[in-house]
Amino acid sequence: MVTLYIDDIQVSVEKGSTIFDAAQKVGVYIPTLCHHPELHTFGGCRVCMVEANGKLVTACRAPVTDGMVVRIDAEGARKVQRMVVELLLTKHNEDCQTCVKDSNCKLQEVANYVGITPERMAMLRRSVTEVEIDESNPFFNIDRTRCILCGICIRTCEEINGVTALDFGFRGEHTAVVTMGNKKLAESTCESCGECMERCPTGALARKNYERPNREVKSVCGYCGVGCGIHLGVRGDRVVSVRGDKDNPVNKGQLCVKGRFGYNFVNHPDRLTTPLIKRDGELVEASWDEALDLVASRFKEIIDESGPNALGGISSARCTTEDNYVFTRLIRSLGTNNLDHCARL
Amino acid sequence: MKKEDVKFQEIFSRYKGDREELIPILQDTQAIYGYLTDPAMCAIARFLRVPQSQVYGVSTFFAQFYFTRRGKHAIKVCLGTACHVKGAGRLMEAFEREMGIGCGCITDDYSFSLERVNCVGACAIAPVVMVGEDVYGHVESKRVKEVLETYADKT
Amino acid sequence: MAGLATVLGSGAMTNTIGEVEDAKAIFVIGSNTTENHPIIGYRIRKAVKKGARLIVADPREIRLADVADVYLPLKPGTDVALINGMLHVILKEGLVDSEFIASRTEGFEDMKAAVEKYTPEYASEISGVPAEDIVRAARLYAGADSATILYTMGVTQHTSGTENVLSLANLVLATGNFGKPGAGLNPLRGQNNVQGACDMGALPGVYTGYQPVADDNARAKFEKAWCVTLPGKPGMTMTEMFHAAVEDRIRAMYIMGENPLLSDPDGGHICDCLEKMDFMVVQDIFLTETAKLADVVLPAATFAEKDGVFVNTERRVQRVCRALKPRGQSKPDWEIIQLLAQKLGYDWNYESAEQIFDEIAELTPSYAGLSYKRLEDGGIQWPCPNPEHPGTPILHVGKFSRGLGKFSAVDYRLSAEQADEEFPILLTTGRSLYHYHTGTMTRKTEGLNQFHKEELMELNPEDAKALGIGEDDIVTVTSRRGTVRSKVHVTDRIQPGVVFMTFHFAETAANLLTNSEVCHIAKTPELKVCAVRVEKA
Amino acid sequence: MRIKLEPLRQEAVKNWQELQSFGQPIILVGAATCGRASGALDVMAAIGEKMKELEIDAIVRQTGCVGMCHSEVLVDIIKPGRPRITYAKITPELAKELVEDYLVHDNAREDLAICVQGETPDEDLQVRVVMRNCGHIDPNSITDYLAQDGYMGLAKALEMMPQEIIDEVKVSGLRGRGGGGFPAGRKWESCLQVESDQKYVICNADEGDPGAFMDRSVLEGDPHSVIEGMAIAGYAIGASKGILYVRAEYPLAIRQLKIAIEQAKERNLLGENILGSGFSFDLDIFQGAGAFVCGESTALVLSIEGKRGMPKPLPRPRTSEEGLWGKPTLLNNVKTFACVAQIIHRGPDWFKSIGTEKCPGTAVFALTGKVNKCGLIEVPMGIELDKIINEIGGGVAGGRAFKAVQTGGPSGGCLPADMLNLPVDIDSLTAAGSMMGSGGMVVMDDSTCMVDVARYFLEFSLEESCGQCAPCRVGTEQMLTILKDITQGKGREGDIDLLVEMGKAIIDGSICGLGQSAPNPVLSTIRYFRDEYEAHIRDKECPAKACKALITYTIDAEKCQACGRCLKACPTQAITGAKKTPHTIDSDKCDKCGICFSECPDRFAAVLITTGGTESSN
Repeated sequence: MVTLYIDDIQVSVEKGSTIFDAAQKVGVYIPTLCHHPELHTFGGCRVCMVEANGKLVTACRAPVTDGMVVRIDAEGARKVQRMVVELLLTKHNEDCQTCVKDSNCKLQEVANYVGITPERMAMLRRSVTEVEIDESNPFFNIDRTRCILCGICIRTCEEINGVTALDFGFRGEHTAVVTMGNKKLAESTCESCGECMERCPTGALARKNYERPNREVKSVCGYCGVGCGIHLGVRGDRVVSVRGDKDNPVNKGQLCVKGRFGYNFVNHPDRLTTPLIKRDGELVEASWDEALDLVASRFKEIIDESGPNALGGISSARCTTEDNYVFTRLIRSLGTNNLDHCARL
Repeated sequence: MKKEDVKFQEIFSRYKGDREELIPILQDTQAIYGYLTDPAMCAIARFLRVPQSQVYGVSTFFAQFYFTRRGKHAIKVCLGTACHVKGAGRLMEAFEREMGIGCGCITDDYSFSLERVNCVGACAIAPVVMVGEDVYGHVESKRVKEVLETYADKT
Repeated sequence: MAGLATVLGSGAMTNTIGEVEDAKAIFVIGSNTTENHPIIGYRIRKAVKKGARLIVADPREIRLADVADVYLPLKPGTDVALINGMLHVILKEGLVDSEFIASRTEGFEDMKAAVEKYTPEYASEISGVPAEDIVRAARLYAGADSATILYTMGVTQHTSGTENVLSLANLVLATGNFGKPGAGLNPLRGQNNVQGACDMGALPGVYTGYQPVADDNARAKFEKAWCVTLPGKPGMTMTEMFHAAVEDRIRAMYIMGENPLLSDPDGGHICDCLEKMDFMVVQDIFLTETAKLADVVLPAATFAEKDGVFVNTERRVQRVCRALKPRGQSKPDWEIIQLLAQKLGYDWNYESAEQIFDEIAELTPSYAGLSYKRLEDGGIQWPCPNPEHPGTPILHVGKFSRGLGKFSAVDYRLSAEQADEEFPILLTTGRSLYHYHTGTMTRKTEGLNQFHKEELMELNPEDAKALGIGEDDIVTVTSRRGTVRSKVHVTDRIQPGVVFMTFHFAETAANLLTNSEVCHIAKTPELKVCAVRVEKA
Repeated sequence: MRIKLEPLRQEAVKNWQELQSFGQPIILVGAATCGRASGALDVMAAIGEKMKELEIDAIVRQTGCVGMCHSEVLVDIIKPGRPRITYAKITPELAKELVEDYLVHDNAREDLAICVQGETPDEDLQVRVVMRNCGHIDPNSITDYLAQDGYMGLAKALEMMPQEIIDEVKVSGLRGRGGGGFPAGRKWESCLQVESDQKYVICNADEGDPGAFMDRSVLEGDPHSVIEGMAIAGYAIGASKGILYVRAEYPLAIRQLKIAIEQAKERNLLGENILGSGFSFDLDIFQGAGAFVCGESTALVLSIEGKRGMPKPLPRPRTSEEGLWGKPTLLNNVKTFACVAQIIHRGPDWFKSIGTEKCPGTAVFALTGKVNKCGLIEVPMGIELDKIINEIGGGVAGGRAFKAVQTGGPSGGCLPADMLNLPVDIDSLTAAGSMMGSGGMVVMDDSTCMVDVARYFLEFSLEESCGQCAPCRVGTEQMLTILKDITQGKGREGDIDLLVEMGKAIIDGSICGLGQSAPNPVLSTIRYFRDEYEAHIRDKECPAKACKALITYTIDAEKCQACGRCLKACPTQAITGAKKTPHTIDSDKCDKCGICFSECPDRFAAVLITTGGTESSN
């Protein structure tokens, strides 16, 4: 263990921890834009600058040493912090109202912390580069006028998924988050899992047609056999979002494109909402009683005529375990073991 | 397959397929095509088992690589410090005016491209202009036309 | 699953998904993991980043091959030859775990004799994989401290499916890769609750927890619990039922949440069967292609509208929670079944899914320790025999379910259909990242359709050239069983002589072409190999 | 090992002496890039042609750059029994004359000669360590190099213990010549101390400073000196592999190096078991693909590994501890390695005798800009700026007034006239707000606008910024925008203070040396030429009359002789006039290209440039 002092608060942390880790431990806020606990540290935003033993360091990278004296609000650090945030704002889209991340944006948070004044901003030259919003992906957009080049999306795509559809491209003022050939996202190797969007600190990667859910329900994804833990976001009588469950041991918060975005079938107008009975070759609406009476009577007739083995039941790998259990109970109770599902498909 | 494509495929036979060979392979590729095409970069990514995005990230980082077809004659105006203090900026403007294109662009007929370079190491004869391998020293704005005409016939 | 049960005593993933990340070597065969199990695919890539060696065997150069140390482009249906070739190398180079073989297995000599003739050259001749790559793959796999095998339908959907699994098991047994972290033999189950459906005995021959219907004690237990008399003779599999329908032996069917018209082989034949049926009930959330043929259609609730559990591919029992009330008059499946049971005169009174689950736990030893309360945080992996038991992440630690692990002498044999003059190309099928199975759910999300809106049959440039076919051309694909039209994607990611199609699209129903020949043991149909002819439309 | 080298050396010396005393004349043509740019190859061809025509026998050889770029093409002729004569500014025509006159008619053509005996004209001021062989030997001939005691340092080193070598380097006081000035011996020592199965020696020849070409000249003129230095370093730290990281824009240097490496291998001076010592050392060339930031060690290493050259932020291990592939890596500049062989061969005391106490040895500068004699110079550390500019460089060109000298390229700064007495070394330049850097030295006269110079360097830094850290990427862009505003007359009160504040924050906040020094050109020009900034902002005036937006071109009707030259030359047809009618410039059409100004004959000087209220003519 290493003991250090952060703004006179004594804190002991494990060797190899960073100043940022130590500050978090004692609940001391250090502003940052490019740091993400699940990803390798980058150190590019320079906003977490603090003074450690009289020298300016980035808290996210600097390892703690015994007896280290850290001053978060040292003047030198503050000057860099403020300048960086001001500079980033000169290149950032000013229209926050239409931004999905408004009031949930790290850049706003940090700007608020360092204290941005209109007088200062007026001295600086604004230069938002006109870049077309990449709307090619059906689920989320890339708006590079809101990108602060923190690289979180790039690291997410490489470290979390290994898809690595994104990288920094070009250099200097032209530096940008790019795909191969600077193509639109939908034409790249991106697998649309949306992990980058989940982690983007600003509105640069933002969900399309976002609707904030009223409540969330913990459940399990209904697609493949991996069984990812999810939070279903509900608004009224619709599912409007799916979020990975970070505490689930299977997916640890991760989701794929189907899991995260493929929920629309639940709300779809083509859903079957009443029983249907075939009359004169046409399926027509019927009441539950009509339908079930018909099924029961036809089953009975056929069993009576041809024995229970003239009946077969196909259960479903898509339904719950309980549904399957009840289904097998019914079919077997009717006297047949002609029972299967699509395990082999 | 086109002759260039055959040559391009041959490049791989000279390498093992390790990441550190990326920049040399990109250089060899550009030597064949004159610039880096998307399919070529994708093929390189697959050969080296490097993500495509990173091949592009690396390529765009270095000034040596181009991503569009170049002009037959590349006019390179040196904007090194020595050339700058000797008026290379105005020289560049003169080329832009004369050629009707901006720096970094290519004429419609692909006969010329206009680029800037940071020092060709001939500071003593600044300002310097290179056309292909040929070096022109002490170039004044009024000589721009003459330089261009020298090559116009060769296209 | 039958194969695994033979060798080990139970058929399921032996290890957990989480361990994949820490495996030292990963052998992916017959699994396009990044598209079909994306989260596991991401884990594999992560493992590779951490230094794991990756071997990928697949007729298609799938995305995972991009990061693989060795990619083995085997010809469809030649898995046994390839795996035996690897085993041959492992035995010859002494890369086996002798202690493990001696203490925990039987039948080693038989297996050894069987693989003797599979020199890398011979294996290469059959599988089309270069001999030196077979050697490299064998060394990488056997050389790692812990090596895991991940496979899916690419291995099992063959007439030799069981043999394929057995030969993989040989590989694992020979290298002692059972019963430890980051190792094992892991079938990745395709559907959200295929494990749960199997566990519940939605199969012709077993009750819950794989208790055989033929076993008198088991049957007596269920007769008592259900207050009925039960038949003791195993029933028909799905494929057999369809065949029987033609002969009128099956006259009525109750199909819940399945769309066999698109998902099952030889779709034309299935259609005939279903149409011939006297009475068919389909219970689903949408009016599927199959439902359209039904006499009665019952509207079910989606997973978001009901309570219950799903069991994932690593045997983890997890809670599904109701977030919405069912649409319109639709109901959770169990409620519909109960209503029908009551109409049929049974006295059923389940009030909740939880009550059903408790009954399952009572009747199923491997579920005995589970309850909704215990499943609240992240689920539990069965077997879980009592309420104190923490669950079982890794199977076969120290001892196999059947005692000793059994080596099998497995020989390569030809797939049911071979390419010939009339049908010179082999068709193999699978799924894409953006769709799921027959597309019933995914095709309702516009964004997913944007990525993949119609079938794009993969065709090698060599074949394309020979057939005079270009990108986006429309072709007809014909097998002995049917013809479909498809758009073409020309790519060298598929090997010459092979084409690939998904079965997501009713308009281009690949399963009209596929062969319903099944593996004689597991009864899995040979969806991965059938001979076709491709012509420009 | 020296014994093993001896036969090679003796043979080489014999060859060299034979060459010098052979009955034939020797003609040397300076054919490095600068020479070639001035037509060296044409000159060689002309010489050959003429010799054939006259049926003369002579040995014609290429050599590297002696440094007198202002006088290219340089041709040296050594007639048997005569001193070596260096001829300047030789064209193919002059070369033909020279061959005939001197070799046939024995007319030494002193009118064309620049000096005798092959040394530079300022022998008293210049000391040749790094460039001792440049322009003197044929770079393609290893025997030439061997004859100049080449590889003696390596042979001696191989008889020493690694620590002994490092001690000698430490004693010599050699400091890195790439810009940082870190003591070389200490760097070597830290490499030696890290245990590792593999270590690397990398020579940074990715010269990116726009206005510096010393490294290229050394590689082109004396490649073996660098190879030898690297091999010594390899032995000293225990590395068996070296990489020469050379700019791809230096094709000639790469060609010469490849030849030199092959030659050294053939003679067992590279490769397996060098000179029977048991030490093996291999050398590869990596072609840098054009990124100034790759001068930074971690960025350079990343680019060799096939990645973007984005420097790793501190804190991180030193490259000497964890460099290429995570192995200890010694990274030094071309000139540093070139010094090493001689330090070992001639002893550290010899090296210490040159230069100053804290900065022993020489400094190599590319002296360019508005100076009469542009070229490469090598001077002892501690020499005054004044001597370099006014004596070696021959003073400001065109008789104009000296204004500033810029050193250190984009990382450096501009020093004004009152600092001309500054003794030049690594530390003094830094203290003055500039930098030695890799060795660019650009002289500026009163027609150079200092705001524009700052803008120029900042533009360069921004373009070369790797883009990863916000202060460098956005900060330099913001400063550049402000500077552009100022040069365009759109500067605001307070901009200067803002520039200073921002510059300091960028220095404090940036990840690597590029960002940490990018504001230097701005800060140093503000420090020494603040009034020029103020003139731009307050008076909308560019005192140097260089900023286009702040100047207007007019024609003095009284002086104009209506010769029509400007009218013909004007590319925008902004000038009107007729015979005997003084011309006028339509300021709306005028593009301010300055062609009229240079076209107007000096004897008329009718074109005037006005800025603010003042005006001047040529």
